[in-house]
Amino acid sequence: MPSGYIPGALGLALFVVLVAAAKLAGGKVRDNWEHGIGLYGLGLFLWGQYSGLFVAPREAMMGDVGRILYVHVPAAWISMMAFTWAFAGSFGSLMLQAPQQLPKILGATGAGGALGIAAAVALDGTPRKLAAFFGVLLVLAFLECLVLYLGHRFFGWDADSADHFAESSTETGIVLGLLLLFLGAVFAKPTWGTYWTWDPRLTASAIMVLTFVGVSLLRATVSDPDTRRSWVSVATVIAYINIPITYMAVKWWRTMHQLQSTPNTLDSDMTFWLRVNAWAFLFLAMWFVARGWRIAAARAAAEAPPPLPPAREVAR
Amino acid sequence: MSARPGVIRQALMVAQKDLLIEVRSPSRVVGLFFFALALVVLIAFTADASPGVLRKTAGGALWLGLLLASTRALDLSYAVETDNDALSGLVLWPVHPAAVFYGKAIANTAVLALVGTLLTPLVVALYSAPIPGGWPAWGQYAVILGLGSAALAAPGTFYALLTTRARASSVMLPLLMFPLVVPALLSASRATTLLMDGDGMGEVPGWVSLLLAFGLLHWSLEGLFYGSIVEDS
Amino acid sequence: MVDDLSRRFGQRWAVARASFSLPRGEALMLTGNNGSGKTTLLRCLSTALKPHVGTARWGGVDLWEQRAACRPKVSLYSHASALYEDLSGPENLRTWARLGGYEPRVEQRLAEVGLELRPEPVRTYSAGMKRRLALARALLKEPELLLLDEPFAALDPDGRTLVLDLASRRRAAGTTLILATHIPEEAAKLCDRRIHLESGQIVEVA
Amino acid sequence: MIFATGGVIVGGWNFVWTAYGATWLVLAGYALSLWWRGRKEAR
Repeated sequence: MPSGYIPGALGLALFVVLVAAAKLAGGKVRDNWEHGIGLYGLGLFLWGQYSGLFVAPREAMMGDVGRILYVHVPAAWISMMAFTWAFAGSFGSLMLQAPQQLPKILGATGAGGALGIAAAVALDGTPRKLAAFFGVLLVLAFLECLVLYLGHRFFGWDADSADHFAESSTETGIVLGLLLLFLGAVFAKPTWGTYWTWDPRLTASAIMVLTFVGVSLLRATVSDPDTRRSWVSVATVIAYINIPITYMAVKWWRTMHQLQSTPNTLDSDMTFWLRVNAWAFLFLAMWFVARGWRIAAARAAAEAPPPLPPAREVAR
Repeated sequence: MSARPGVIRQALMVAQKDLLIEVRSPSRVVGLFFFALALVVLIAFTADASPGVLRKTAGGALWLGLLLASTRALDLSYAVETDNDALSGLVLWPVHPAAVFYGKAIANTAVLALVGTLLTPLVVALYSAPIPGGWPAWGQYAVILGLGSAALAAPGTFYALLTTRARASSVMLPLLMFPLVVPALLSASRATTLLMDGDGMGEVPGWVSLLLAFGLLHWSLEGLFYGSIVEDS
Repeated sequence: MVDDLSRRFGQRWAVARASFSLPRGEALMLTGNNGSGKTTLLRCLSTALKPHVGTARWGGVDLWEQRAACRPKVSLYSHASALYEDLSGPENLRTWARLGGYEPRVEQRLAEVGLELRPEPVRTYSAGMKRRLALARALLKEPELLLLDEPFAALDPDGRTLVLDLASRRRAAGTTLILATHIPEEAAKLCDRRIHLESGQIVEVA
Repeated sequence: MIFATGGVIVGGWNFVWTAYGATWLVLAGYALSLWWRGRKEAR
């Protein structure tokens, strides 16, 4: 079996080419480039689904039921990925409220991240873990700010467009998340004999989806666009940061009740088909998010404020 | 003219003001207490009435009652501010937004802890769930009660402002807040149940530290973001 | 001082292209019908609202951008009294004074607006008494810029004289006043200039 | 249609088809909804 990363690498290369083409060519290409990545994702999806059903080997313990993994696991990964995008968009929206600050923040996070990583290399024990944790966090913040800065410079991103990205990502995450919960139930019935297992991952996912449903309802409630943007950004950031602690709590709660967990010993063929399907979900999700982004932007343009009325003669 | 007080002193003053209001209209805390009590009693009806099972549900019932009572408490805490738009008055005075947040969160913590304290003997009696282990166990219980109230109060104070400002229906607050406070609810109720039902494996400290981590995360995050919600944008 | 200031609510520009300047220590009267933008303009000046276009400056600094520094210098007295209904009048004043770091001097301040030291909660006060108490609260601040939004509403003739009296005393002490009202006759004695607003725009400066 | 023999699950294709069918339905439905909303906004 070839490496499961090849279809992904090809797709990501295609993505870069398409974005560059959209930037350079403009016009029709600029407004429709994402269909390329969507079609590639659809191709991978057809291939991966057919293979998952008929080509991939039977799982050792679960038999054919194990084939559900090829839709269940990608749905889990990519819904999580979509919520990560939502977080990145909302964080970006908060950052882009003052884009002139970005170079300064880039310097600070870059230097801090480098310092943290250096400290992690030099130190030992708990200090090393702490330094590594904060170092990686700062490096991630640096990368995010770099992307924001480039997007702001070359693609005209602002707080609003970042928020539109967060909006469509949240929506995609919720759709995939709800699918994931349904698939979890379908998977649980034959393997564990019940439709719902309080498996930590499944439980945490359910809570995560609920949290983001709340956030998107908040978006629907607030009518003023500026207020909506800043509130939803903040709510998304909080919802996302809360995920790890929810997962920890649920996991802890469950391990005390001893429950079987998902088998993770897959042979290499299965890993390959799992990856193909995961890439397919990823590229399809990219198409969803890109389309949703355009729709949100178009709607925002429609509700844009009217121009200022002309100045009036002032009597003195 | 004396100097303008700093953020911490302003926060304490806001908390003091909120608590003074609670003292002036005690019917509100009493109402909250009976609301929570009704829930605790109703949960007992829906659970299996055998003492062993009841004891295992006691912690969950207590914290569920407190969580639901907290939504009422939070609505009331902002009703006071919105009656005459005192909240804008605070921001323009100017009281630092973080001071408004921490002040109100402290006051809400105190109200929840008080309701929890009043509820405790009744839960112990109704669920036949005494806390064995003497004073050390009661000390742990007090810590759990305090930390749990604080863990509910911070996201509550934050999201109640959102829903008040959005003039959203009262359904919005639970929708936003409940999924978020799952870790706090889980750890507080597990720790309480373990205290009542016996902690063979010594798990209580673990749950308490999780509660503490949750509290720290939310008290810092939401204090940071409160300004961007309370100010016009 | 105010340059091209505009603020919208939803799809409507509540204030559009408002520009004027006011020397320190002078008093300005805003007139106009309901919905002409007086309140919005005052709320922008009080830094409660962020202008969507244009700027308002006070003493050379942008009011919104430097709002933390400007807020102690600006006070807004409006129908939103910012009083806590469950607390008594003295308790309200004491709370607000402490929060701002001002001398409470509660008895004196209450006397200034014609109220007595009473222990009842504010919710038992009449509308006029609440207005008087709110005025006492707004004056706690000793601001450089005092914004009065409909200061005569719900007040008896005595109360109106009181407002005028207090305002003119402030003015004599160097405070700049901006006053929005439907009753220009009352305020005319106090004000040097008048700006008339019509559907959010300044149409007359006198 | 599930037989567990020696801990190994045999059969269960109905669950597999349910899972795959649900996935296709949801993804296709969401794609359609995006396409539809996109057209509505374009107008």
